[in-house]
Amino acid sequence: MERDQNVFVLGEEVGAYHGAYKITKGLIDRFGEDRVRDTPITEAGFTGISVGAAMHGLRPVVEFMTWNFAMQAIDHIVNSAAKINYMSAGEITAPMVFRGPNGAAAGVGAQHSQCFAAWYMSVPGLKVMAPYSAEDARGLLKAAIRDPNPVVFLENEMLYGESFPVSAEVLSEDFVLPIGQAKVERAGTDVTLVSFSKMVGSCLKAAEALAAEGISAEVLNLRTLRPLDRASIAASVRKTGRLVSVEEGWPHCGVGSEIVSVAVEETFDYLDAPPERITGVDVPMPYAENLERAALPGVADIIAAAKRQMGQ
Amino acid sequence: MERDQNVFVLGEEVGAYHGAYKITKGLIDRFGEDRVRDTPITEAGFTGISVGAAMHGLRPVVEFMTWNFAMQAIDHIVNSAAKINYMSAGEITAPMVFRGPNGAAAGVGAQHSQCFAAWYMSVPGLKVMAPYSAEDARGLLKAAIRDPNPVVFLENEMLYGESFPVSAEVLSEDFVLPIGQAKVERAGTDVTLVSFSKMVGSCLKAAEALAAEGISAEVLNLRTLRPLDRASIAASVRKTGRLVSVEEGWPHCGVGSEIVSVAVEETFDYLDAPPERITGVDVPMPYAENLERAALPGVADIIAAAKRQMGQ
Amino acid sequence: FAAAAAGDDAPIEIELMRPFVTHKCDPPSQTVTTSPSELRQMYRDMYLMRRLEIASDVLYKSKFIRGFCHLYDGQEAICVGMEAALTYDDCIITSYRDHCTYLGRGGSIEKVFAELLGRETGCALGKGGSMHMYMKETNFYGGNGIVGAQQPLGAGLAFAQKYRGMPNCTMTLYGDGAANQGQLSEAMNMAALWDLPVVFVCENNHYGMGTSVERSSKSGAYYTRGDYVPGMKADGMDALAVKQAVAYAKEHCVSGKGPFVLELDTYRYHGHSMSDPGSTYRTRDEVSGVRQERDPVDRIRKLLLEYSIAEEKDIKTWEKEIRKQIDAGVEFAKSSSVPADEALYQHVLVDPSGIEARTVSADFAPLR
Amino acid sequence: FAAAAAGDDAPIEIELMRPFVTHKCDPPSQTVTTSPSELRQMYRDMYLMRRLEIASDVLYKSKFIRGFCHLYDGQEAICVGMEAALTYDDCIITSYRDHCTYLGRGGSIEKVFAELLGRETGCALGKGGSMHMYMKETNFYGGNGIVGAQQPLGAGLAFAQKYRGMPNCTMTLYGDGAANQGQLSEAMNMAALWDLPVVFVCENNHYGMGTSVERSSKSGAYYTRGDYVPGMKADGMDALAVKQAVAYAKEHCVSGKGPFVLELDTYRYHGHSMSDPGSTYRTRDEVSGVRQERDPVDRIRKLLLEYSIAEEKDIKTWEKEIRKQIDAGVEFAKSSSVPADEALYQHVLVDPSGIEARTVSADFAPLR
Ligand SMILES: Cc1ncc(C[n+]2csc(CCOP(=O)(O)OP(=O)(O)O)c2C)c(N)n1
Ligand SMILES: Cc1ncc(C[n+]2csc(CCOP(=O)(O)OP(=O)(O)O)c2C)c(N)n1
Ligand SMILES: [Mg+2]
Ligand SMILES: [Mg+2]
Repeated sequence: MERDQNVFVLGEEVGAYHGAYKITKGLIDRFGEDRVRDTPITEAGFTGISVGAAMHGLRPVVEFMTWNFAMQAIDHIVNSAAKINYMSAGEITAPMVFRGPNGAAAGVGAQHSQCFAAWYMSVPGLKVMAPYSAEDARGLLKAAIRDPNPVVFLENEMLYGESFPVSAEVLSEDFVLPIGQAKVERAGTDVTLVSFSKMVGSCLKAAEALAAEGISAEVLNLRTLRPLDRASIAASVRKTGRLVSVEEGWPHCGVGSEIVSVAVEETFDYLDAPPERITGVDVPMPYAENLERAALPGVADIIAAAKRQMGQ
Repeated sequence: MERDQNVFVLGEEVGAYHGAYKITKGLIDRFGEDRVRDTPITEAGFTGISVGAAMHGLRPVVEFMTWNFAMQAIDHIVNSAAKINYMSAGEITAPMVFRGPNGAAAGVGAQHSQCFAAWYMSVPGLKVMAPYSAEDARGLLKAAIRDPNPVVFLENEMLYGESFPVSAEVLSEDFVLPIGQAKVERAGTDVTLVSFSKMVGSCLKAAEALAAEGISAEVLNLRTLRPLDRASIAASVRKTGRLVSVEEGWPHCGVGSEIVSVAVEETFDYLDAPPERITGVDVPMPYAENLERAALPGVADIIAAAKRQMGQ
Repeated sequence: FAAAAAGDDAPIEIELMRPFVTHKCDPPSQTVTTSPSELRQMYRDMYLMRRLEIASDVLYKSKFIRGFCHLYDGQEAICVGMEAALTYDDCIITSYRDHCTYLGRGGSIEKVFAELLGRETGCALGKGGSMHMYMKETNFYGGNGIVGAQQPLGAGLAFAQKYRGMPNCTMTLYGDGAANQGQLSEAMNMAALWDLPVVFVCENNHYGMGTSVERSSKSGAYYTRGDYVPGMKADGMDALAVKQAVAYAKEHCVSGKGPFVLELDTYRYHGHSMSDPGSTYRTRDEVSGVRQERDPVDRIRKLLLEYSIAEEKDIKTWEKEIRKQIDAGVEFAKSSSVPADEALYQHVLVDPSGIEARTVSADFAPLR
Repeated sequence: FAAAAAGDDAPIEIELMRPFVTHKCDPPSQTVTTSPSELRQMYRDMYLMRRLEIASDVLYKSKFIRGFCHLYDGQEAICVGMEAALTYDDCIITSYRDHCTYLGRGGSIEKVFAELLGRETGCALGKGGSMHMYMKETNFYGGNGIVGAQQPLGAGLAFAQKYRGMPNCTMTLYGDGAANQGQLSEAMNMAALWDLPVVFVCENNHYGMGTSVERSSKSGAYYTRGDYVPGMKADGMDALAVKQAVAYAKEHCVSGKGPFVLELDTYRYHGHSMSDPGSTYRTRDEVSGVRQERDPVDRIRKLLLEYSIAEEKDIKTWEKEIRKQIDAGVEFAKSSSVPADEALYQHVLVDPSGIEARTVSADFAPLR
């Protein structure tokens, strides 16, 4: 925002309230009301307004209090923002970021727990990112804001509370991550665990536990879901011969089905076992804690899948 | 509608205009304005109203002029209709049908050509159907209207103009198709072609051509996308050892990626070649006829994929 | 105040303190007819609601309740006044701030607490949580976590009532923040075109989360926001005013005149939800001022005393009773079991026989 | 009519035939100042637009144009009158009925026809089609196939103008059908809260597809539908009335008073789109009545003659010229090439270097 006067932040409670999850804390004091704009609870309207502002050349960063509420505005994300460059043959563009927490939080029930990664990942004209660590969040968000395309930026409420070690490089002003490149969070040789956002953490834990049992798991953090880094997935699976994709979202036509399909397309002859997908259970999210836990993949599920891959 | 007083039709131009594509022709004369209700162009509003009516026990059949416009209403389809039974633990239900043409039509450009099959197929609480033939349309729509769940019914504008031979059985008053069962439209032994809606026709044409070259393709018409008939897919692939899925929608996290994943999960050891997916090209839909044609899978693409499967 | 209290349960006429303000219609009378038994019941109901929310606050802070939890204390007069003018054939649908609305529709405190604690004895068997309470039998349709969604849903309930020829209406409750949602104007237009018997009830508690009316709405005169739809503003801190207003609105709808907009001026004591202390965007004085001058429970209490319907000590007795009920409800919830594992696969579909759901892996579990 | 025509290009004062009707504001003067050159230009522009749409009709029927094609004949006074009051620093955004709006913003007929025919010389290189014409240079943002979408988009353009401190405004055009879209009221509220310089221009042509205003809108007084936003209704069949109204609305916005609602009463001669004969939901008499009494091209023609600005034969000469241009435009389009195959992969992303798109199979093609 310091760098580009055209960047402004807009959404519900982003200003005076400093963000429902305090992500925009302090911004309004630094940049003023014109650049940190509170909106009424009218997602379709403010998303449309933001896309219009982007068409004129501003760079809006639109916050959805959660991505669930963006369903009211999805028409503008897809039909107004993602397609405009194509259908105008480059005449009009929409450089902007849509961001907010995505997927399951704790105890918020069916309407507040949906993962939208697969839907947005399917739409040409968008870029889609999902940070896991603080490094990701910083490096990818900066890249997103600077990108000339509409970017869907899927955060995770549960990660807001977590802290990550960060290097001096990451904290430096110039730090920014490349879009479209996955990161090997942990190298391994026996099985590839592919995931994004919060589930990367679960994969790392699973890898840790697997290592104790002599199984060397490689953990790939996708970081960008669109364009998808097929090469990194393929490279890892070629090495390990085994794949487990892990996500919190629903199974059908999910990110995992794409990952599995990619593996089949790119590395069929290298596969030592049928690639597996670990996903959220195919039900709406229940409230009760025990059911909620059962509805989401846990570290144990990942470990079990990895072992199945190893024929154990 | 004769059968159940609670069934009514609602949407834009469904009444006095007899439907934008004349699907509801004559209905208003037969059932009157109260049961064939024209709405203003307010998808979010009339979808919400319909879900409310269904919660009270009516059985609305909501027409979207095309499914593209349902993006303005998707929040109600997912958050109000699909999840209500679950989050109320069965206290409130929404027995209803959402229908209209889905996917690419001819020459209507980027905002009017999107296929939503994969998105809706991912949502628990919904059933999702996509008829191909007249038999499908009649048998599945009746099943959909009688089903106590919210049903997403994806038609195809290009098929409205086609005619299909129908048997007397299909025309009989009692004819209705089971939900969740795929149909083998053509039996074969070498390669399985799985698809839905309009692409079933292309697969049948491809199978015809392949037969001339000595390749026996089995054509599976999914009919229902959710719940997905995994058993039929698996049975066919076990027999042929080869799979090509065909759809018009975008590739990432598409119906095809699900089909491929299912095949990997169910029939890995039977696969003689990596299952393939043929999809719409990963771009918004262009207007120019030559580009539009290039953006969608053609019979030739299916034939080529089947031959690749056969190692040719 | 007019008219003195008679013995037994003879009707009492009470003059309302604040005038109704109307839009495209005449106001109802400022004099409300009530009775000692109604006032007693109103007091007990409101006190119960107040204690329910206070107990929820405690349960949340002691981590028995998770996630979102939106409390209704301060707004009780709306539920209670509304029910006094309706029957259970009339429908109600509201937002996530639904504990007390559920009680008003005949729900039990046990089921509320059990739901909040995610127990199988909850009103949604622990699967809905705070925002999702329903009761089909008494036409209570929730409980909705999506701001604005219940407005057209409510119009749809009214659509069904009219379709069936019922002499009833639907109350669809939404906040001052939700009042700006476009689907409200869409629903309003259709409701007016089709003469649907729906009352759009705007519970104006002056804040949508941390955003005050002035900052969210160019026009805070919500009762006029239906434009061509008649509307009225009433004191939402006075159960009798609410009763009068709702009776008037229902009569309007049921007589075939189409929808009505009813703005109820109220106040939320707690923060927006449990994660909001509710103190950064408003002053302590503002909150305590409302508590002192307009508290809805207090108002009925004063009437009870003034009309000698009850004495201090009667009221104390009731309150004690109610607090016991509350404690028992909490105990009930705490001692209830969490849902069985199979509940995960229940209620995904109506009539799910033969259908399976994918688990976290390629294993499948039968739906129930 | 007042004032006689002077020689050369001296200003002329013309008294408008229909009064402005206002909502929460005073009307502008009924007397419009114009000039012979302006009237001449208006006539030529409108005649060109009329012929363009007639030629499109022919091209559609002979299957040169595919898919949806929505014609603007009957409504030309709006484009022409609007442009007379704006500069290209003001923004315009409209619906799918956009051929003439594009022309008004300086677009060429060649590029329109080429776009309609899906040729690489089209204004969107053949990729957009009838509903998607744009011109960034003159701040024309399309062309939108989704009813209602351009209303908040237009407010967003105005947001940017204000953010940048420009002394300009945005006209966001939508139909009587689109006027019921909830996103309009959402956008209206934010525009009013933030004083955005946006004019919500409702082109009331009395039908949304086959649905008349009475059947789609409880209130057909669209100029009042902004409630707290001032509005005005003007004769959309009179380019001079439109000019006056738009100038007034622009002044309102640019002076910092926030948004404005402008309803323009107009009529569409053709069916909704080419697949609609346009005759089942309205009478032939209705259409021919408007053509005879209110035709916008005719009206300026009469002024030209009345004020002796042009004679019949001058007008005939212009018309012949314009028809030739149209023919040449059609020829140009027909003789243009269809887009190259690679165009399929162009414009998916801005700055696509190194990114590939999946083709129908697992082959990948570089984005361009
Ligand atoms: C579509 C949508 N957007 C945002 C939210 C987050 N949210 C929940 S409640 C709320 C404030 C609503 O305020 P109001 O309508 O005044 O009701 P109140 O909470 O005061 O009862 C917000 C922004 C949501 N649940 N749904
Ligand atoms: C959201 C949405 N719903 C439906 C349609 C289909 N549709 C296209 S134009 C139209 C009628 C619009 O009428 P109006 O706003 O009066 O504009 P006009 O065509 O008269 O210029 C409809 C229903 C659409 N394009 N988008
Ligand atoms: Mg509020
Ligand atoms: Mg119209």
